Amino acid sequence: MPELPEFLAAAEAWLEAGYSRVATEQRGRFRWGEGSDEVHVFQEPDPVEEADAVPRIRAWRAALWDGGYGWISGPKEYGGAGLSRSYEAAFNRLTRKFDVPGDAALTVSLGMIAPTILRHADEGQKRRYLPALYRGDLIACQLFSEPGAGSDLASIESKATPEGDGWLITGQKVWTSGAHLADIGEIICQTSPGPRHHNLTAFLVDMHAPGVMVRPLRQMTGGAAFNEVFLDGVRVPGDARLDAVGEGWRVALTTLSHERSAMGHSSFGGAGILSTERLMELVRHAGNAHDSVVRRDFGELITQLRVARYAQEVMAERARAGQPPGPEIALNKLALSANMAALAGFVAGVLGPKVIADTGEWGTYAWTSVVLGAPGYRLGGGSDEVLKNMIAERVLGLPRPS
Amino acid sequence: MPELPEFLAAAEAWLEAGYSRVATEQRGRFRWGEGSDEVHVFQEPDPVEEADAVPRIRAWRAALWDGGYGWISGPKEYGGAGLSRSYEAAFNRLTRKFDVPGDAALTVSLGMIAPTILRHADEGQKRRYLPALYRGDLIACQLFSEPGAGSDLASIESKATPEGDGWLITGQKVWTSGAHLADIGEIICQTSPGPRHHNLTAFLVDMHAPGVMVRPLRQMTGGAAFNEVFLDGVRVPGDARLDAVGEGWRVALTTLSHERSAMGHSSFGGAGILSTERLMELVRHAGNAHDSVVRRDFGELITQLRVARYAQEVMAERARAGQPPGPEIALNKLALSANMAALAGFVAGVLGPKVIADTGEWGTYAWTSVVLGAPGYRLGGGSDEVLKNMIAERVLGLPRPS
Amino acid sequence: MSAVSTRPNLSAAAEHDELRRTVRQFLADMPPVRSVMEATEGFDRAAWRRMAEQVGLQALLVPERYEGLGQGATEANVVFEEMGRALYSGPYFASAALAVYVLLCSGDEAACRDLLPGIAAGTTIATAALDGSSAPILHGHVADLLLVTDGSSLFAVDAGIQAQPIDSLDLTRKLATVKFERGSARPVGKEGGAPKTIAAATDRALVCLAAEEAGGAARCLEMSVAYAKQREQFGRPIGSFQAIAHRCVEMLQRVEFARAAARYAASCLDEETGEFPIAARVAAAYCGQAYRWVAGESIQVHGGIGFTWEHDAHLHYRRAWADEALLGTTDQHYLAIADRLGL
Amino acid sequence: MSAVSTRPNLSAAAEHDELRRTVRQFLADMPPVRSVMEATEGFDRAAWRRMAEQVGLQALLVPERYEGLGQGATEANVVFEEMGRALYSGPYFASAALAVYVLLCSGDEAACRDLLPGIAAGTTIATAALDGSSAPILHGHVADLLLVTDGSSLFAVDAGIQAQPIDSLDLTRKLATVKFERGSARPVGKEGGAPKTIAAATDRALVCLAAEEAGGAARCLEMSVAYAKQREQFGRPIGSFQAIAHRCVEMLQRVEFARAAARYAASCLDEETGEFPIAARVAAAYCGQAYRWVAGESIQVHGGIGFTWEHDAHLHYRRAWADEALLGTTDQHYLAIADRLGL
Repeated sequence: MPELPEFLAAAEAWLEAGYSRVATEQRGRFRWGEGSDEVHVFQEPDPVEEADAVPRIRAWRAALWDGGYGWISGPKEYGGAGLSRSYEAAFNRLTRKFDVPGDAALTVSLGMIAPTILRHADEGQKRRYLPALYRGDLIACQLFSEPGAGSDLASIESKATPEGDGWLITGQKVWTSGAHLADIGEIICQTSPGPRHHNLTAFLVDMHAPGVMVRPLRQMTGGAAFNEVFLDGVRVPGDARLDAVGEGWRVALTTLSHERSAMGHSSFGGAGILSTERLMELVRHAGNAHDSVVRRDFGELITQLRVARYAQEVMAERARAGQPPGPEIALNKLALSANMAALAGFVAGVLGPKVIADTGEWGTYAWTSVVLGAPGYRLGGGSDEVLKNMIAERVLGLPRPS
Repeated sequence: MPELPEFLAAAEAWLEAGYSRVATEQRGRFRWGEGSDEVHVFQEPDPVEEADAVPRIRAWRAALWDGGYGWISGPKEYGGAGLSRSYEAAFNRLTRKFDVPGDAALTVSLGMIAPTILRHADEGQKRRYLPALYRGDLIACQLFSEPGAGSDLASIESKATPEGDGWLITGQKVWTSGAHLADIGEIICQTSPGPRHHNLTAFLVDMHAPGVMVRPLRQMTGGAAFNEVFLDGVRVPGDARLDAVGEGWRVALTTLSHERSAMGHSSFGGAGILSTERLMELVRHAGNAHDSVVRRDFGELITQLRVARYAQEVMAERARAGQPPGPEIALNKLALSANMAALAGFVAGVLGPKVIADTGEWGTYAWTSVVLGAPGYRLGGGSDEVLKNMIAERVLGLPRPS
Repeated sequence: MSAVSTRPNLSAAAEHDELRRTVRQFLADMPPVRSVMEATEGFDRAAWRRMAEQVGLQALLVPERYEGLGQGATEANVVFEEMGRALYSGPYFASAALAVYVLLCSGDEAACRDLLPGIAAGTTIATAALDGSSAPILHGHVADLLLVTDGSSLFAVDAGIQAQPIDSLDLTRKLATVKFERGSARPVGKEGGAPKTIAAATDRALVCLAAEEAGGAARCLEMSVAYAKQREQFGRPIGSFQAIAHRCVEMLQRVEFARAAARYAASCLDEETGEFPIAARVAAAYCGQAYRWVAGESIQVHGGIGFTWEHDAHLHYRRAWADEALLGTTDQHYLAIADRLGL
Repeated sequence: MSAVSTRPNLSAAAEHDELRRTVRQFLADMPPVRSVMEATEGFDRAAWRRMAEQVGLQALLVPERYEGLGQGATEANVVFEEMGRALYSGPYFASAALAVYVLLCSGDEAACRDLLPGIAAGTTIATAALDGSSAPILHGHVADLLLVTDGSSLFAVDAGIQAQPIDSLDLTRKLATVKFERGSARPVGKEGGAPKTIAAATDRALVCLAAEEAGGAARCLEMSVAYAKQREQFGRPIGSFQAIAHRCVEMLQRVEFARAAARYAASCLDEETGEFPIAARVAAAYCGQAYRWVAGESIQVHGGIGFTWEHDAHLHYRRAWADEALLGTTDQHYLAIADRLGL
């Protein structure tokens, strides 16, 4: 195993060879009035931009993989580099100095589905899917929610029935991110009329198979960050089944816990819409930096954002010390939805009339996306209520709330 | 029926004859630094003062009754004057101009137990108890809560067993206001092992009977506004039973709905601790009347207090127009506990160090009673949770929450 | 009742049931708001004319001597609750309340005589821009008459208005950037009288807005409770879970108190009680907050479906958040209450 | 680590388990707080001596060159969490944290050499009054050494102190009015140096207070969860009702985040990261609010029994509310954060 400094030196050289450096002063630094004033709350990519971006992302993943950086913390038998997570984190920090495509579009693929496969798939599936996912050859999505089964996975009605060596899947899924880009989908289906939680099975379905139809789902923000997916008698082979028949609920829990962790990660105030500098510039340009009510509210908001970050760093450190987070990780998700709501209230108060109509003034009306997106944060990745039930039972040991 | 002006003229003459007028400028008006700075949150009377006050209150009630003003809105057959509630309200407003004892110590007697008797008692009981209660000859208390049955009346364990013509009562009650002054108590007991809510019966028990022991219960404020009551084989006659055997739950609901209404009545900001003038003087004397954060918070607090008052007046008007309030009256109680908590936060913020130690400065440390009393408001008169269950089911028609 | 009394008479409620039924029915018969909100004008002209001709709502607050119905704030309270429930997207608030109150409060008899009859008849659509800035104006793109201020005096502009509707948060109440010829402006009220007129008119219009918000919140509660009874999760209606049931109760609390606050402030206005300046801002602050909170929680009760474009929940949510900046923010109301009480 | 880094090393947690166990056990063996809180001094002198002799806790933050243990804020974090859990009523925070930090931050080598060894040995009980007013002083009635300011310079007073304990909200941390002879005051640090010293010492002491609050909140949560599992209402444990269960989760959230905030700020202090001035006030504001909220909700979860004098819930509630005014209010912390970030 290389020492970290050597590893980083080699990585920097590799990046240097293929990508241009981002000028230091541009990096991360927010400048009022410069560039786009878009406020990204959900990934609602422009279809044209997206068509352009996906090949670039795939090429970047392929280069990473071929260079040995595609899955730094992954086991060697599946093409990983077999190094610790701290190497991976250090590499990721390093990449921010270079003009490379981000992995945001692969959050589901790499942050949720790949870890699920690593935990639940058989040897053959691991060898087949893990390198392909990390290399960007395959992009995956998650097919869980249904119109009749939001938080309650046990009421899933999509059915998989055995047919020949494989299965026939019919059903409707909803709130799927990136289904229109995905090559495979992790789907949970009913496979027996049996008792709740034991009647479900997970599959990896080919999203290009006949019978799969993907439709954008327009949410209240006006954009379409999600899809509806209709499956009409879709044939899947026997080796598409993930883990045993009847184990679908456990498989889904693995994916969901990674989802919460991925969502919780955005709960701190370091970058993007939660950047302290960006919020201060907003207050200054809105002309109320000297209003003590606004200053007090700003201090309160920053307190909430920072504490969420501190808590996450303390948890991450505990994980590095060998105490991986349990279900309490969902507290981060709860903090995120509360913080998004607090942010919405703060920016609306600061901007006043400027947030209700688009006068063309830079960096003002753009914040409506926070106001409109905040409710989605309380619903996505496990609603607040479902997470609280889970934490009450699994962290506090209270009787299952009902 | 006399016209209201005539009625009031006669009443004023009657009051004039027996009581001295309060100088107009003294009435209701709060003056910083004058008199006691006590902040009354619960009735925690000084035992010595109380011993003095009770006979005065009884004498006042007797004079009222004998003068024909003891129960203005009551039915004539039980000694009432048979006039409408608006006459009663007008008379009560009139009494504020005179130096007469208040009825605060009789809130339970007249506000809760008397209306319960009027609704559930038989003819004999009504004739026996109603005049006595309104004349102040009897003072009543309410014996519902038990250590093992707070919000859940159906788990009451005090037992009444038939013995001869009467009953034998054994059990322990708690959170009783004024039990040490009371002559009779409305008690709910288990009278059968039968199904929940149908196994309870109400009685009027003589508080001076052998086997009744009353002990003060010290609450977190340091005072003792409540009692514990121990009943050890207390014999009550057959005619002490209120309504039918097994109807105790319904009887209790009547009393509780009057309790909420009585508590809700204090939720608005007209007098006493919620007086706008008193709060403004507090802010001014604490030296932060020019702090815009405090001014904003003051405006928010006043908004909550006023809206509670407006809502109550609108409800009262609807009641006068023939739409008596249903279970939604409990919304007032919820507002009251929220407003007490908001008040605690506000005064603590305004006073800062002055609320945490008694430096002897007038009107500062006295406010700790609000800080310490606020939690009691959420618990007494039906906890927030129990009231919300009740409103969800009975006002919104939702399935019984569980 | 005298001006020093602080307790208004609230007894008129029952006789307004008929008015409420009429307005609710009229609004129910209109084209659904979704079918008109994406059109340029954002409302249905034909329905606006029917509203004037069949029900006369535009004339409600206009005194009889200016060819109106001479009704009070109490009646307006009922109408605005219904407008809020229905998310009515036409210029009713701007023309029939805000502009009417500005003209009435200006005390300019001639201007009232010339301008109010057209507003009452619904043939003139009026609006007002009271902050003296070039900020977007409510329904400016359909306004025949603009009441504006230079910060000192008021002016009426009824010709040469160039307006452009712009993207706004509230999809059911459009805003527009407006330019007009200074030359065509007619002074309204006394020179230098704008601040006083605007303060008085704003308080009055806020009471209408508060009622509208209370009505909108009531509608959100209704939708939520109905959904909570019908939607099943984990094998039972979600409304049987305390988390949902208690939230619905908290929504009810705000709805009932918001309705009472707006109703009370309206009575204070009609009876000229001393409580009015406080009651107006209390209602504005409370109803605004209540609507915003209830609309947000309503999305949460509805779950994923509440977050979709197709569901009406977001139309209320948008309206509620946009209202915050229409005639002063909640914090400004709080500060005004402290000022007015003499703190 | 350099002063510009904002990310402290948080890895030391595991090795503190032993320290935590020791302190917890020591505090568990003390006389219960109820038995000492009504005495005039409000704490147990013998236990205070044992704390110094057996565990050396008073020496924790005192550098070794002043006969202390030279431990950092990270170790103090563990100790204060435990103090908070146990509602320790002695002058530990005042003497071993606040006064120690004031002396250290003053940079007055001679004063440190003269005064710190006694504090470290537990033979001197010190306290500090940093707002320059005549407000009551923490544990003033048992103080051998008083650090005071005239707003410009700092002084140490160790003779002629006349103190009178007074009624206070927090029954487990006494306050006293104090008078002393000006003549006996010894200047500490540079003339005019008080504001800087006080600001630095306050930030440091706030981190200890935050940990104490996090520990108190954790204890309230523990009691609440235990009660919610055991107490039955309506035929089942109350913890199975969502209203109670979800409230406990919200308490957990605050407890976990409060502990993390105090822990993080302590690491920033030990490693002198640039984040410290922010992290200190973030921890102070968050932990104070969290403790107040959790202590209040804990009473509610306990129902009637939680409102009695006999139950410990109110001792935490009193401590939490009293803390609010000890070294700046939450609003002051919020405003300081805005200032320090350069808004």
